[in-house]
Formats: sequence, C-alpha cells, structure tokens
Amino acid sequence: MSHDHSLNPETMPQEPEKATLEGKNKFLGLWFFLGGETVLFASLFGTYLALRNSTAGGPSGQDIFGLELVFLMTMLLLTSSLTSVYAMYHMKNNDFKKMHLWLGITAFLGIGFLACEIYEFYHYITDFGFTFRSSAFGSAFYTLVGFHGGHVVFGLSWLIALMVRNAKRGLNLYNAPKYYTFSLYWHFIDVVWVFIFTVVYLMGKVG
Amino acid sequence: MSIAAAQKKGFGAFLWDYLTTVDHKKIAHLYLIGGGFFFILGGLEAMFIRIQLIAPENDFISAGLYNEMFTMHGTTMIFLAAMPLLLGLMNAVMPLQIGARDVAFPFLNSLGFWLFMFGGILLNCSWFLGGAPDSGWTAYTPLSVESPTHGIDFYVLGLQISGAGTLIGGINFLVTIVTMRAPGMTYMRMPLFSWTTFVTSTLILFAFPALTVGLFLLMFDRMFGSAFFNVALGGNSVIWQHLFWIFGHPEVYILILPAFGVFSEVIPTFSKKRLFGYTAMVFATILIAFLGFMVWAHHMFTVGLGPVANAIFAIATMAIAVPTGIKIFNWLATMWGGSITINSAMLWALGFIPSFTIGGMTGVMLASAVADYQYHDSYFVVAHFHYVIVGGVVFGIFAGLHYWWPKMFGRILNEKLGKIGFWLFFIGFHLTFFIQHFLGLMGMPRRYWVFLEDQGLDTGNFISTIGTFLMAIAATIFLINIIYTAVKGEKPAGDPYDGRTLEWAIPSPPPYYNFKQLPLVRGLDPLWIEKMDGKDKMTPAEPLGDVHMPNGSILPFAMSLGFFVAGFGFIYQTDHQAWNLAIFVGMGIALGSMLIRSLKDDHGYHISKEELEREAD
Amino acid sequence: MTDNTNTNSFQKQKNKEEMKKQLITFALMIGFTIVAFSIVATEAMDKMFAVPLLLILALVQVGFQFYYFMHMKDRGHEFPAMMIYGGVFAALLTIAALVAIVWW
Amino acid sequence: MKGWMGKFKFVFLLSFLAIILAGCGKENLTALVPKGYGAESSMNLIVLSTVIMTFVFIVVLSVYLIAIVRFRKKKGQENYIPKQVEGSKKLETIWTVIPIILVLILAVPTVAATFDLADESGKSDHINVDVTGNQYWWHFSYADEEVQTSQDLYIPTGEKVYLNMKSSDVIHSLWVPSISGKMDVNPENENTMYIEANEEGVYWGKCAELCGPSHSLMDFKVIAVSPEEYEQWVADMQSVDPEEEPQDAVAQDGKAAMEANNCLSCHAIGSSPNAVGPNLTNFGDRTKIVGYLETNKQNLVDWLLDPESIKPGNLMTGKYPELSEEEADSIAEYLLQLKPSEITPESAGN
Ligand code: HEA
Ligand code: HEA
Ligand SMILES: [Cu+2]
Repeated sequence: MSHDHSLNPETMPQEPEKATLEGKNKFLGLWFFLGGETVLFASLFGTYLALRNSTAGGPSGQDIFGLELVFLMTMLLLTSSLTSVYAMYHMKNNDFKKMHLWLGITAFLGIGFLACEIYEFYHYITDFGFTFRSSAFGSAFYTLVGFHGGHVVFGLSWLIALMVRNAKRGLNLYNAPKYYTFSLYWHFIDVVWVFIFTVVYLMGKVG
Repeated sequence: MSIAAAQKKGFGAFLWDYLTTVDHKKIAHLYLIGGGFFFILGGLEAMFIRIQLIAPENDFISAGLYNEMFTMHGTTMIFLAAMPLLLGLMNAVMPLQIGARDVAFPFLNSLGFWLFMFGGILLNCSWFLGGAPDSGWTAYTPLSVESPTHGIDFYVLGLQISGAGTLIGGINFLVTIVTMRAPGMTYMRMPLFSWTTFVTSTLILFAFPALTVGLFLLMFDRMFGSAFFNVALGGNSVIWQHLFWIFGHPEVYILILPAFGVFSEVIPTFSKKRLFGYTAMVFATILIAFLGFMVWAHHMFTVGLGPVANAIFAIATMAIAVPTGIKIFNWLATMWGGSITINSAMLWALGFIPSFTIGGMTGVMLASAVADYQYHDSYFVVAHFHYVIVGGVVFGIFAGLHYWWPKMFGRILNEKLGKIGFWLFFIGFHLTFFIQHFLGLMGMPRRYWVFLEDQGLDTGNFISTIGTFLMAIAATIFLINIIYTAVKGEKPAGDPYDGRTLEWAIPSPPPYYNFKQLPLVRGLDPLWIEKMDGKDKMTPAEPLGDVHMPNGSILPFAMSLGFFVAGFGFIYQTDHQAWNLAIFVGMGIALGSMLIRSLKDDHGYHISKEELEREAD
Repeated sequence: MTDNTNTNSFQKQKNKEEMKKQLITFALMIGFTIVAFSIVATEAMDKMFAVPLLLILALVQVGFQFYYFMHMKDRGHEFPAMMIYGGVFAALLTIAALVAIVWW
Repeated sequence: MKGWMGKFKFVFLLSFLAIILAGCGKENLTALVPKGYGAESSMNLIVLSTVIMTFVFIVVLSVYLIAIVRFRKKKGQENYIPKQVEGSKKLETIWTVIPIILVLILAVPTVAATFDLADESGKSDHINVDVTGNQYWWHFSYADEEVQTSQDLYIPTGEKVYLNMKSSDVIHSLWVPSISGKMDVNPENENTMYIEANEEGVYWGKCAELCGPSHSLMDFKVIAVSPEEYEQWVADMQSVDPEEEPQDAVAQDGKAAMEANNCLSCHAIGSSPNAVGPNLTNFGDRTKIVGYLETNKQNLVDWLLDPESIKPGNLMTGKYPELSEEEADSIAEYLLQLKPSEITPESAGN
C-alpha cells in the first residue's frame, strides 16, 4: 500500500474503516473489547440484582424512580444512536462535512443525556436522601448507573477529541477507523442503557 | 530508526530503547525480566512460609506477617510471576509462529507491559508502607474490608492496574492472530502454542472484567463507604466470592493452557514426530476454556449454596477431566513411536506429565463435593494447586524458556546446569507438596500461621520445608545458568533443534522485522514440510518490498506511571485530603499521554527494500 | 481495494437502501421503548407477565442495535459475533450466579 | 451406595491403615479415621476417588515409562525420522470414553451424598445448637435447653445434632475432621449442618476460613459423650447459679475482681445469652483455654495479663483495665473452679 492515506471520492474503498490493516485491527480490537465489556456490565447488573431489595430501611426503587425523566433520557440516547448511524452513512459516501454535522448532533444529544442523569442523581440525593452510602441497594444503583454514565463521559470525550483533531483535515484512511470504532462504542453504550432502563427502572417500578 | 542504529550504544540509549520499545521481542524480554523478578520475590515469600512451618508453634515470623506473606506469595506468583512469564513467551513466540512481523497493536503491547509492571510495583510498595495485604490472595470480604492497614488498598489498585495491562495484552493477541497470520496459515495449521495463546486471550477477555468489578466494589467499600459487603446495610459478602471465582477459575486455565501449548511444541520437536491428534488437541483446548467458565462454584462448596448447586458444579468440574485427559494421552501418543531426545527442555516436559496428572487427579477428587467438605481450605488443596501450578505452569515456563532461549537471546542454555537444575527442582517439588496431601487430610487447615504440637503434623511439615530448599537451590542454578550462558553460551544456528514451526525458519535472534518476506505456509508444521521436501528455507509468499514498522514511544511508560501515581492518591486520600492532588497529577499524566497519543498521528516508518537487501539472512 | 469509480454509484445506492433499513430499525426501537414504558406507567399488566415481556422487548431491541446499527449481520463480522456471544455466555452465567445463588 | 462400594473400601482401608500405622495423623483430628457420619460419607468418596485415580495414574505412568524407554533415540539413529502419525480415531475415542465412564462412576455417589448431607427434614426432632463464630472463639447456644457454652461443644453419641451457624464478624468455617467435613459460618445468613459422632471422644475442631491473625489459634473441641451423660450435663448446666460464691478466699477475691473490672459485661456465667466474649460457665472443665493452651493457672494468668501475646489480634485486648498480678491470679483461681458438671472431657474417655 502506498504511504498516502488520503481519500477522495474517486478512490474510495467500500469500507474505509477496514481498508487498511490498522483499520481492520482497530475494528476487531474494539469489538473484542466490547465482548469484555459485556461481562463487566453483567457483573454490575448481577450485583445490582442481588442487592436491589437490600434497602436497609432506606428508600427503594419503587419509592424514588420517576419514569418521565428516564423516558426522556432513553429517547435522547436512542436518537443519538441513530445520528451516529447517519454519520457513518456519510462516511461511507465520503461526505466529511455531513459526517461531522451528524456527529455534532450525536455529541449534543449525549450531553443532554448526561445533564439529565446528573439532575436525576442530584434529585435523589437532595429530595430523598438516597445516596451511595445509604444502603447496599444505593451502592449498587449508583455504581451500575454511574459506570454507564462514566462510559458516556468517556465516549463524549473521545468524540470531541476526534472532531477537533480532524476538523481541518477531512476524512482519510487513517482516521476513518477511529470514527467507526467510536460509533461502535457509542452503540454499545446505548445497548447497556436499554438494559438499564429495563432492569433498573422499569423492573424497579414494577417491583 | 534504521538498521544501522541498532548497533552498539551506550547504556542510556539501551535503557531508553527498552523504555520506548514497541517491538514484541523486546517486550517479551521485559516481561521475562519483570516476571522473573517477581518469581524470585514470590519464591522468597514461599521460603518464609515454609521456614515458619518447619516446626510446630514456631515463631520465626509473627502471625500478622505470616498472613501478609502467603497473601503476597499467592498474589505475586499468580498475577505478577506466572502470568507475565507466560505473556512473555507468547510475545516472543506467537508472532513468529504465525509468520507475522509484529503484533496488531505494538503500542498497546508496550502499554500492557508497563501497566503490569507498575501495578506489580505498586502492590509491593505496601511492604514498606505500613503493611502488605493480609486477607489471602482471594481477599474474601468482609475480612478484607475490615483489614486495618492500607494493605488491601494496595492489593485493589495494584491488581486493577496490572489487570488492565493483562486485558490489553489479551485483546492484542486475539486481533494479531485473527488478522496477521502469514499467507496459507489457516486456523487448522496454526501451531498449538499459538492456539493456546488465542484461547487463553479469550479467557482473559471474559474473565478479567469480573475481577475488575469485584475490585471496584471492594475499593468503594473500603474508600468511599459504600455497602456492598456491609451486612448491616444489606450487603452480601458472598457476592465477592462469586465475582472473584468467576474470574478465578478461568484464571487457572489462563495459566495452564499456554503451558499446555509449550508442551505441545516441545514434545513433538524432541520426539521428531508431528503432534498426535492435532485436531483433538485444538478442540480439547477450546472445550477446557468453555467448561472453565461453568465450574467456579467448586471453590465454594462449603459456602452453603445448597445441594443442587453443589451437585451441578461438582459434575461440571469433573467433566474437565475428559478434555484434559485427551491432551495427556495425545502427548503420550506423540512420544510413542518417536525418536526421543532428552535435553533440558524435554526433561521439563517429561517431568510435567506425571506431576500434572497427579495434580489434575486431586482436582477431580476435590470436585467430589462431599469429599471436598474435608479437603477444602486444608493443605490437600494447597497440594493440589501446587501440583498443577508448579508441576504444570512452572514446568511449562521452564520448558519454554529452555526451548526458546536460543531463539529469544541467541544463546543456548547450558545443558549440564539445566539438567542438574531440573532434577533438583523435580525432587524438591515432590518432596514439598506430595506430603501436603496427607497433612491436609490429617487435619491441617491452610493459612495457618502455626500448627500445634502433638497433632501428628510435625514430620510432614518438616519434609515439606526441606523440599522447598531443594527448589530454591534449583532456581538459583537456573539464574547461574542464565549468567553463564550470557557470558559463555554457545551461539545457535537459526534452527538448533530441527524444529517444525515458523519461528525456526529465521535467524536466532530474529531481526527486528522478523520476516524479510512473509513465508508461504503449506500445512501444519510448515518448516518441517519444507525440510521434508529437501528445502532448508520457507518459500516466500511475496516479493521483497518495503516493510512498514511502528515507531517506538515513551507514552505507554508515562501513562502507566500516571496511573501508578494516581494509585497512591486513591490509597491515601482516605487519610488526608491533600492526597487528592496525587490523583489529579497522576490522572493528568495518564490522560494527557492518552490525549497526545490520539492527537498526534503516528504512521510508523518503512524499511526500504534496498536496506533489506543489504541485510544478510 | 478493487472497487473504484465504476462501482461507486452502485455503492451509493446500496448505502441508501441500507440507511432506509436503519431508519425502520430505529422506528421499531422507539416503538418498543414506548410499549415498555407504557406497560409500566399504566400498570396494565401483572408483574408475572410484565417482567418477562419487558426483558423480551429489551432483548429484541438490543438485537436490532447489534445486527443493524452495528452491522453484525454483515459479512466480515464472524469474529465480532463470536466474541459478543462469548461475552453474553459469560454474562448470563454471572448474572445467574448473582441472582439465583447468592441468596440460595 | 454403601453396598457396592464396600469391596473397594476393604482393600483400601488396608492401605490407609498402613499409612495410619506409620504414624500419619493424630486420632481425633485426622479425617482419615472417620468417627462420625459426615466424615464417613466423605471418606467413602475419598476412597472411591483414590481407587479411580490410582487406576488412571497406573495407566498413564505405564504408557509414559514404556514410551520413554522404548522410543528414546539410540546411538546411530541420529538421522532416523519416525513415521509422522496424524492421529487415530479409535485410540482417541477410547481415551475419551473411558474417562467419561470413570467420571460418571464418581459423579453418581457424589450427588447422592451431597443431597444426603444437606437433608434437613428431621431437624426439629433433634438437638439444635446455635453456633456463632467470633474472632477467635466459638459460641454454642442450646436454645431449647437454655444452655450456653463456648469452646467445648457437648453432644450425645449416635444422634444427629444440627448446628445452625452464623458469624458475628468475618467468615469462619467450622471443621471437626474426624466427625464431619466443614461448613462456612457467614455473617449474613445462617448455615445448617448436622454432625453425628459414632464413638465417645474429644474431637479437635478448627476454623478453616481465614479470619485474621489468630485464625490458626481458633481451635475448639467437640466432646461426644453417651446420651445419658449428655442429659446429665445439660441438667448440670441448667442448674448453675451465677451468683454462687466460691468456697475459698482467693476465688472469692477473683469473683469480686471480675465484677470490679466489668468482665461480666462481655462474658456470662450461666445461661445468660450475652456472648460478646466467651461464656465461662464451665470454664474449669475446658480441655484447653483460649483454644489451644493447656488448662492451668499459669497459662490463664498469662492470658489475663497480656492476651495480645497469646492470641494476636484478639478482641479482648484493651477492653478492660490493666490487672495486677494478684488480681489475675485470683480471677484465674475463680475461673478454674467453675466446674458445674460431673460430665467433663474425661467422661468422653480423654
Ligand atoms: C493451573 C492451575 C490449575 C489447574 C489446571 C487446575 C485444575 C483443576 N482443578 Fe484446581 N485449583 C487451582 C489451580 C488449578 N486447578 C488453584 C490455584 C486452586 C485454589 C485456589 C485457592 O483457594 O486459593 C484450585 C482449587 C480447586 C478446587 C477447590 C478446592 C477447595 O478449595 O476446596 C477444586 C474443586 O473442585 C479444583 C478442581 C480442579 C479440577 C477438576 C481441575 C482439572 O482441570 C484437572 C484436569 C486434569 C486431570 C484430571 C488429569 C489428566 C486427565 C487424565 C489422565 C484423564 C483421566 C482422568 C480421570 C478420569 C480422572 N481445584
Ligand atoms: C504460580 C503460583 C505459585 C507458585 C509457583 C508457588 C510456589 C510455591 N509455593 Fe505457593 N501458593 C500459591 C501459588 C503459587 N505457589 C497460591 C495462590 C497460594 C495461596 C495463597 C493464599 O492462601 O492466599 C499459595 C500458598 C502456598 C502455601 C500455603 C500457605 C498457607 O496456606 O499458609 C505454601 C506452603 O507451603 C506454599 C509454598 C510454595 C512453595 C514452597 C513454592 C515453590 O515452588 C517456590 C519455589 C521457588 C523458589 C524457592 C524461588 C527461589 C529463588 C531464589 C532462591 C533465587 C535466589 C535469589 C537470588 C539469587 C537473589 N504456597
Ligand atoms: Cu477452580
């Protein structure tokens, strides 16, 4: 392969993210990492499920969870998943501007999600006195949801760094895999959230 | 960097070279040095243990120190000695075996090593800072939550950091094997050591996250007042046990499978026969890994999980005897009808077979739940796992080191010293651990600082301690051998053992780009096939061309250093707010390095065709 | 990298079709989410039925994410699929252990 | 289960006997000479599995030795290249199937025994003892009989005794090798295990789960006496009057000193369930004091003056004012006189 990694509409490979060996490696590496993350979150979910009734006299999930906010958060995150799909669509069509536009929207939605989550925690702590130390349930709840939130923060930082770095240089075979792996990671965060809203909030509300 | 730069340099440059290297062969050296250092440390701890137990009611070391001793012995040996030594062998050999120029992520490879190293150093700093962890390598809660010194905090952060390194290493190997095999190297032509590397990496990928979570929970309980294991607030200490063993049992197969891989290389080579039942060996490896995830509760038979769980896990555990048996018998069948050369590498492999079989068999005995009510937490268990770990893993490491030493360092280890060392170690090993089966059954629990007088345990313990000294002498002889070899060792040809796999097709030690031209693989044991066709070299699969190489980088070192510093911050912030500063500084260094890495493009460099042509073969 | 200008417009077309599928996927996911939330919000269902149903809805939705959004259905995703299923296998064991056996 | 295993057992009992005769193992401690139901149950499986493993090992070792001897490279064979055998369906099937069969032979009785030992159906018809594990001592409470004791557990022979076990701090594990296998004593829930001793005797019990620096000193005894003696012991224990003044002056001083130093805020004498520290009702009858030291006055005085040097990390250190030599001496005198029952470890033939 030549040293020139740049990409123009004429010579665009079908899958720019996997066109180079480095790209293919990154692609697989991230997928494998997600396999490990599955177990990581499973351990957290398992811990949460084991401790979800251990409220030690403090508030239970049924007492405090409010569905409206969670619904809003879910919509934000699901939509951000779609917008990152759009971004990848434009990457395949080699339309860098549109790709960045959709990624920008993704970041925006992600930040919205995060803001809601921070508000939610704040609300539990101040209005219900429900903290990380209240009970085993509290510890497990904040740890599980917090780990997810941490992943969102990390994903956002990654995305912003990528966008800032590449704003002026456009798409090429060197950075295409980076964008693509980010999108995979972002979808995975969404996957985890689907289980969180189901297992923690909805099942918590049902009792 | 060009080839000319690889000439003799000053010590500073040499050190800088190793600090920044991303070459898998040099990283392998680093792993071997790091792992070897911790092996000696763990071995010395073992000697303290055994000296304390040489006589009843001995007071060579105090009760608290004894607990620290075996905790650190177990932790060090498993996480900081055995695993890194195996990762070292994998790094040195696997890319060569599959005909690759490097691993998939050279940068991450280096990061993995430095994280391990700094994690290990962090853990061992506890010795000098108020006390090492003292709740066993299993750190069962709530004992570990209540442990008053910072020891457990060092345990948590040390393992967290080095565990991250291991995980990175695992993913790296997986991707390397998937994408970077030489042309013609199908999965079913891959040497068994590469196969076991692959399967082991999968185990790492799925097992370590459970430990990560467990360590986080423990850390939160100890440092931030959460209540996972606090019974008063509804916590449950058995969660820790599950998380630990969901990791812990696969971990023991993470240790043994690469050793199986080593034997699957050594035995065919020195029997001059291809591995008997190759396909079965591959599937047995996968089956062991698969079953390995479904048996963890055999460490918890006495926890009170109830008869249903105990029965299920007992049967699942016993099932592992079957694929392991397939392996043992295939090795025997490989030797059968062969032409066996017994040198020191082969001796370790031959010593392994009966020793490991005993250990595996006592494993199956342990799996019989009701019998385990007697064995559990007694010296019978200690005997079992040293038989599999020392008789399997440590023997495997020694076999691998003797076998690949010429490939890695360009010198052949001295045979005479090798053989003396083997026999001393072998005798010492059985002397130390065989008697422990009976000690356990005679009523000696493990993790006992003293055993009492007049309980019939004196002779057994005495013999056991004597054996340890033989092992220590043997280990020292091996160290002498290394030094002797470095000074006077004989320089090997590329293929000193009439080898069968690709690593023997290139010079010893290999040039930093490994293969000038990627070889064309025509079957299992590719080099052997070519030799049988009367050629002494692999057929190249590509014309000579430019070779792309990654640049070295100090960032992995810096990043790991950052986490190391932050680790201290986390540990001591419970004492004083000011330590939060260390967290910020450390994380700043680490995240800053990450940012530099992602913002600065690094395209590597190329060795030109002309330069390659100038190089002799 | 055999493809170049000739296949380009064809490729674009294909991408577009793919995108349409993604949109349908998205609509379904939103639909499932709304169903899930309404089950709980309206308390329309007994706990016995609600919980399994919620879990099934979540699983299908996650399947969509993996297979459509993350392209696991496409060629060249054999290893990703294998590793995700490996992870799911270990994950299920872990969850089963912590849910069922901790409180034995 | 027992019937068909009997044959194996006989042969192997002989070999184990040989080992025991060779001085391996202290009676009443070793698991190799089972004296109770649980230990026998385990022993059956230990013997069965040993038989299987011996068989496997002999096969492996024979093939191994023959291979090394027969196929070692001989002089003049330097260039000999053996036939490159790929494998053999037949052989590989054999060494897959035979281990499966062997494993099944072990698995079936294992499962049977597991369910047998977990059987709690007759629990309410038998003696129940609530066991509490503490750093580093054991408390035994006979709830129905309203008897409290620590360190020495009295049980009748030939009868199931259900132990309902819970920990007050970290995890412990109760193990009396010659009568029964072990079970963990957890802080968050109660574990139940039954033990049954076949013969009278004093059996050594140990803590088998790491619980801190003095884990290895957390010994206790199970004292199995005849059912009649057991009844007698219970009656004697029930009739203890904690207020009773001792006979001699020194002991009276000791009692007063204990009151003065608040010893009884942690320890109880009599049937009070207060068990922050070990119950002292029958202290004078204990086989050992603090778990492992010979019962004599000197040892007890040493303990009272400096417990830390005797059991590192114990929870009594620092909980009471420093005692003078005389105080310690008189307390020791008093405690060693607490012998409420005729039934002592000696009654169990010790
Ligand atoms: C390399 C490490 C390693 C390996 C390979 C193994 C292998 C096995 N282990 Fe071991 N084990 C440990 C390391 C290892 N173990 C450690 C470290 C602990 C203690 C941890 C702690 O508590 O600190 C432990 C503890 C442990 C326990 C818990 C004991 C207790 O705490 O009470 C059990 C119980 O079932 C067990 C079982 C087994 C079994 C069945 C195997 C099997 O994989 C063995 C299979 C092999 C064979 C059986 C031999 C070859 C087969 C044949 C020749 C075929 C024919 C054989 C038959 C039909 C039997 N192990
Ligand atoms: C890879 C794993 C591994 C290895 C290799 C070993 C190796 C050894 N181990 Fe152990 N061990 C464990 C893993 C391992 N161990 C674990 C996990 C535990 C459980 C811990 C716990 O309960 O939490 C344990 C526990 C354990 C115990 C039980 C402690 C107790 O329960 O109270 C004992 C006691 O005999 C013991 C002994 C030994 C001995 C004698 C060796 C020997 O084989 C060591 C031989 C090596 C040497 C002796 C090296 C000496 C080197 C030199 C002397 C070089 C000279 C130095 C210079 C020139 C500078 N180990
Ligand atoms: Cu295990």
